[in-house]
Amino acid sequence: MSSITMVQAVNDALREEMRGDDDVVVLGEDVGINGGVFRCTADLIDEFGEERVIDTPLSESGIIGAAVGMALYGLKPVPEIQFSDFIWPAFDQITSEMAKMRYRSGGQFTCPMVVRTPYGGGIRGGHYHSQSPEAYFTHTPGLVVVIPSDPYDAKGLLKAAIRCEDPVIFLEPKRIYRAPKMDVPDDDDYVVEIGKAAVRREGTDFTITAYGAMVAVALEACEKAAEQGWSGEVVDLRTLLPLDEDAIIQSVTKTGRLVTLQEATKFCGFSSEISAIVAEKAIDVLEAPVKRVSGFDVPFPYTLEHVYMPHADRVLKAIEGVMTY
Amino acid sequence: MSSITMVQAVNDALREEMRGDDDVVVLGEDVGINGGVFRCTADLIDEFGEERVIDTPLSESGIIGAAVGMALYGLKPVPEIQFSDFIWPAFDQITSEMAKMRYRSGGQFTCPMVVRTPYGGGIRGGHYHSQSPEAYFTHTPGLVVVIPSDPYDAKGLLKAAIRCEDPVIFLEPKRIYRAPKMDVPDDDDYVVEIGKAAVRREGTDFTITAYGAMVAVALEACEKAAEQGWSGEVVDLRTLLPLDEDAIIQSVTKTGRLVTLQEATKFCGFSSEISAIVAEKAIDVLEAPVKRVSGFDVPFPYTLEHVYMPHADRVLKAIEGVMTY
Amino acid sequence: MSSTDMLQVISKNGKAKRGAEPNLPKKTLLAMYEAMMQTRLLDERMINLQRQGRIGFYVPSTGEEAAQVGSCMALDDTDWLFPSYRVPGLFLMRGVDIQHLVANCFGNEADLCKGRQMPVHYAFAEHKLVSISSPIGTHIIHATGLAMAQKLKKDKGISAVYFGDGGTSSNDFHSGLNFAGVAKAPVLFICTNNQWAISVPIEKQTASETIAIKGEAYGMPGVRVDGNDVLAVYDACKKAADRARKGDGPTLIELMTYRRGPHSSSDDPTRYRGNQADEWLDRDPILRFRKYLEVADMWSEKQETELIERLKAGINAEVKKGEAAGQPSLETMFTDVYANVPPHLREQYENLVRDEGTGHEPDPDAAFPL
Amino acid sequence: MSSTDMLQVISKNGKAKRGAEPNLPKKTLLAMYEAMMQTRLLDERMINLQRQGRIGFYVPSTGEEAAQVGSCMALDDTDWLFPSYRVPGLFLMRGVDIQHLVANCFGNEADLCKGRQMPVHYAFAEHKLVSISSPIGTHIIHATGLAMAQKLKKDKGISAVYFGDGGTSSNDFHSGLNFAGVAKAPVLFICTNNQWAISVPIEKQTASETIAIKGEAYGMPGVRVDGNDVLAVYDACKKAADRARKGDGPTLIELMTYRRGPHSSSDDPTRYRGNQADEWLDRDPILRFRKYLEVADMWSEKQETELIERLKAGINAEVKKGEAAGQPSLETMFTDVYANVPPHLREQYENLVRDEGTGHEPDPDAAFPL
Ligand SMILES: Cc1ncc(C[n+]2csc(CCOP(=O)(O)OP(=O)(O)O)c2C)c(N)n1
Ligand SMILES: Cc1ncc(C[n+]2csc(CCOP(=O)(O)OP(=O)(O)O)c2C)c(N)n1
Ligand SMILES: [Mg+2]
Ligand SMILES: [Mg+2]
Repeated sequence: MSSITMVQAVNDALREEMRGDDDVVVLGEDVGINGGVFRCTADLIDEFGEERVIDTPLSESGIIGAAVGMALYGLKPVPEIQFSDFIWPAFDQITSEMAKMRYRSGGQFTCPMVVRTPYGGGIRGGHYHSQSPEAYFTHTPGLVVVIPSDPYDAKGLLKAAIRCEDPVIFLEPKRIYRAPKMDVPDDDDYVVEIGKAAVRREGTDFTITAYGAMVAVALEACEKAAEQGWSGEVVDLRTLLPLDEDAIIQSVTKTGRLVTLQEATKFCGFSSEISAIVAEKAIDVLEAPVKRVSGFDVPFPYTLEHVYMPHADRVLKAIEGVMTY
Repeated sequence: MSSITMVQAVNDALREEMRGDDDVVVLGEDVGINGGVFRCTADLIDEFGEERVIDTPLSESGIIGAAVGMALYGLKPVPEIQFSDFIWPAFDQITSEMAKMRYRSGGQFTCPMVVRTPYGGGIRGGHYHSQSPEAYFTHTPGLVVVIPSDPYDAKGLLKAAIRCEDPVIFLEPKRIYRAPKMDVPDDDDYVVEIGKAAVRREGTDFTITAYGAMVAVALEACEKAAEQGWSGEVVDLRTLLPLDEDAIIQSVTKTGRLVTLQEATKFCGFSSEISAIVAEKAIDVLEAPVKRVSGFDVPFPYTLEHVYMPHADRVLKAIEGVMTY
Repeated sequence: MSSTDMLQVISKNGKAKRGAEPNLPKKTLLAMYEAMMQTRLLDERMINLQRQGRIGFYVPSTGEEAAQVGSCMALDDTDWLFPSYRVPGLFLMRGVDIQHLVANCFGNEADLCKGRQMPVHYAFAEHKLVSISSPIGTHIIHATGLAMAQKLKKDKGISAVYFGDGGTSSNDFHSGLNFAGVAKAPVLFICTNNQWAISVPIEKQTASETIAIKGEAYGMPGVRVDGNDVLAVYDACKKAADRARKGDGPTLIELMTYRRGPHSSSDDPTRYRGNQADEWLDRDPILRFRKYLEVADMWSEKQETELIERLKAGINAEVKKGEAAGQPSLETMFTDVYANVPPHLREQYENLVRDEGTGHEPDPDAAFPL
Repeated sequence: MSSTDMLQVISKNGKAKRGAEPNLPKKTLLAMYEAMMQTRLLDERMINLQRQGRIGFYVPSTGEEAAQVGSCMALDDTDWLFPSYRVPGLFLMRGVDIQHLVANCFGNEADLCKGRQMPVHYAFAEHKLVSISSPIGTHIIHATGLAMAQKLKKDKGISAVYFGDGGTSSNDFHSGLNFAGVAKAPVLFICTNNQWAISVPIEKQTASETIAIKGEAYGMPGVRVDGNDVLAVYDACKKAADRARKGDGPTLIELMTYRRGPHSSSDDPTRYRGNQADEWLDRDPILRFRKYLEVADMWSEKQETELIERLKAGINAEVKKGEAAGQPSLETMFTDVYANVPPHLREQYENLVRDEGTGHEPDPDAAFPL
């Protein structure tokens, strides 16, 4: 165990998996000697060389497309997209190729790989260094979509993702890259299972679903709600696709009230799917409307970032809404 | 009035708008002398010449990107993407550039344009000639997303889209391109307002939301349901973004039961947003769970297309589900 | 040889140009001829089936047989190929049984791709023939990535990727060649320049003097070859393959030919190019090669007749079998999305089977327009 | 002149090469010098502000002033420019008031972009300086599209787009040049080859011999210019602009220079290139041009001192004003998404104001890492 940041957790996971498996390679812009603009791949090049830690030309479709080719061969590539806002040139490769290779070839060809990319706001990055793109990926069959909310999970989930047989989109909430720190196992075999949500706080009156940097916001809002005597349960989804539906339904069945929380813009966001599942499968347990707290339906702003991003007080308003309904 | 197919309606709309406004130009793959692989741009080149009906190189990001540049200048480009399945190379241009130009420049620059593209299944096109991509666009602030369900609307909505000040994604349900025919006004000023849903069938027991080729399926299902004495209302959404929420809530308030219908894969699909809106704003009127009928969460199959695509019997099962709850 | 000259071996009269002839044994030459003929006959039969409504779609490669066979012969069986939809000859050359191609076109239960893709979107892992997809150009960068992996693993194999003139405009032509140039990856970029991308002629596709010259933009040699001359194609590809295998990096190869037929069974080329294709009839690659073999006394009218009969009989037998097979099971719709079927897909499958039945029958009028 | 030679006008000692000198009046030359100096000083001041935490982010262009000023001087005010984030000189040359640039960097209520984008993402419609976005390369094809529109409308203007060596790997470099070549669009593709894309050196960006040579892949001329020589830059761009205006189509222009500073205020170049940048100190474009002006008796030490003082004073005054301004109103978050605010955005705005207040204050520790 050592107390580390999420950046360090990612770095450790990569190093351990690269040590354990010669087929694991890292590629992307500035991942080599620069160690990634967030330092997630720091020093890997020293240990594994330029052949396994590859600085690529500036082309995201090239990065993902080359990784697909490597994965077809049998390598296990872990491409980094510098900011998830820049992943769109690669969207064709992701949705048309990576996600469908196994299916369309009748299982003859596969391309398991892990696309790592920092996402989300909170660093004053404006439009193009802040967006939360998860819903674009979760609508794409064939992808696994994973989002850790702390260093412990970041390491365990990334290691599991690298060992996964399916292509994984691994979204790293950059706002919590450098703080807080947390004790994380050093054990080579330590992984966190993909596909399982985690209850981060148990409660009886309402449920909040969250993921990534929003888990901490949900917990903070629950503290505030507790002052008013309301007991909140926080479900950290961790894997968005395939989703741990049971965990959500179980919690909502217990509490009868649901607030969903995401940073992304609201309309057709991931949280809408949660509403839809609950409205389809557990509507009878609901004692109040399902409230969504999210970013607004506008491009991510620079100066007003602090207004745009959901914070505990906004979540608390929604909790009040479902509790006093 | 003349009785025409949707292809002809699109063609007429383009011709009329090009006649009325010299700034309207059409560009894309095979749109020139070939008249588009579905014939939507047939003969336009004869009337407007190669300068306004432009056969481009095979690059979707080039098509949309060039159109953005033209729109910045003041032209009104109407790019065609041959199949919506091939729009992904342009997704960066659409989501990072076209959708955000007005916002990021403080309203100084705009790029109103209409991206026309056939979508959906029903022509035995397999994976890459059948998908329904609407949810990827409706999650993107700055875009207007329009889907007609018949020749009448196709013409009126396309003309409105070309006159719209915002960038429009205009998805044409190719399954109903060539049938049925319908009387459509010849009047130059005929437009259908963007942002308004239409009730295609009035009913009192349940509501179905649908759009595109699924409207006909919804109507067929209602006929079958009527045999069992259930009266269905069909809301054709027509514009998905901005959505006519009022029309949905009004109908559900009346009927108390909701089935949503879409061709696209289910998870995080557009229908999920409808569930979410209803679960947030009208939960008290619901007398049954919200049932979603949709494509399955798999890549679009070739041979089993007829199983994959929602059909009236599958919708009827869902109607039974909400009616007998 | 600059990238604007054009490499030729067999001259019009069937004689080889002095010194240009590659050193190939008779057996190999005849095998190449057979593969070209088989490609032609398979295409004809499948188009025929499509016209009769027995398969849904087809893409003929008529006139482009030398490009397919000459290039593939220059490669080893352990090399990885990334085919386009217009190179059935590669599959035949690599020994894929015709029954598999036929099954794919019928999309039936015997199809190794489980009827999931449209006809001609083949995949044969056993033969290192990577799954074809419809989006143009995406596989070019896959070939580069795979070649980077080969290099990393000190594999002696190389990669080759096939695409058309239209494909050179795609994003991943750019990334594919650029990455390969930088990485010195062992990959051949084989562009079949048949001068059309559906209705768009090459002049509207690019203003560059040739396709081959585009190699310079990526620091790699480009060669331009008469794509209807199977020996020239073989020769150019063999040299490029040797170069790649030696560690000297990628090559862009432009095979000049002409798309004689429609783009696909859905296309009507008279709409946009009149009878232009007729000019290419007497430059037919099979005719040309036959003349060469005859001049060299390796081929006769009798052999020709026998070959055609044998090949046709083989194709017909497989078509019969293919047509008899059933459609893939419902289950196949839900498998292979992931390595294991996740809960939500299991649920969807179970609902489908339990509540919903298989639904209506296939619409006989549904037809793919492209 | 081939695309691998490099065009130069001012030699090391400040003299012009015989016959190479463009015919520019003294007034223009001095205006160019002033713009270069102003660019340098503005960059220095803004980096300084960033280091003090007074603005969030900045991208310096130190060492690249000749590339900006020389090219812009070759264009007409009615031409459209598509800038990158590293060309503040274009804005100064076009007469944008510094207050606007400063307001943008503070993201305040006076910013014409309403504080919505990060610093240096300027947009000035009045001056035909198109909105800058962060994604690399996307604007290259915009310039082509705009030039196609200019041509269609028989506008006498042309377009010019600025991007870096890294930008040549982007998808829309490929589409932008390809479309322009085919359409013979009046557009200049101006690549500032500063030899780095953050930490990636040019050898890892492309294996092509030069950037200029990439023009051939698109059927357009490529020229390679000493980008630290403002007169050479001017000359090459003027010729290309004349060519475009005459209807002869696009040109790719490679301006060879060096990114002397960090990629941005978030970058630490010592991590990946040690002191390499120091070698470029004495090739400074301002020094070089100053020497030229001095040799030609157009410039003195005294004028230099006065100029710097005047420019600094101007910049400082604007910074003071900029810092004093407030932040954009809440409403600005919801306007300009569409031409009119649609119902769901109105609702979100009203909820925000009514129920939720403005929320917590900006996090003082939040800092953009790139
Ligand atoms: C990304 C993408 N855009 C458009 C299409 C539609 N389409 C299919 S084939 C084709 C033309 C391809 O031409 P070329 O690359 O020259 O190959 P050829 O058909 O001539 O062999 C087009 C436009 C597609 N499949 N993928
Ligand atoms: C599509 C995309 N990918 C990655 C980035 C991150 N990024 C910002 S600048 C940059 C390097 C650009 O280098 P170059 O084009 O040479 O311009 P320079 O910064 O040297 O002026 C990178 C990788 C981005 N902005 N956009
Ligand atoms: Mg072609
Ligand atoms: Mg650079």
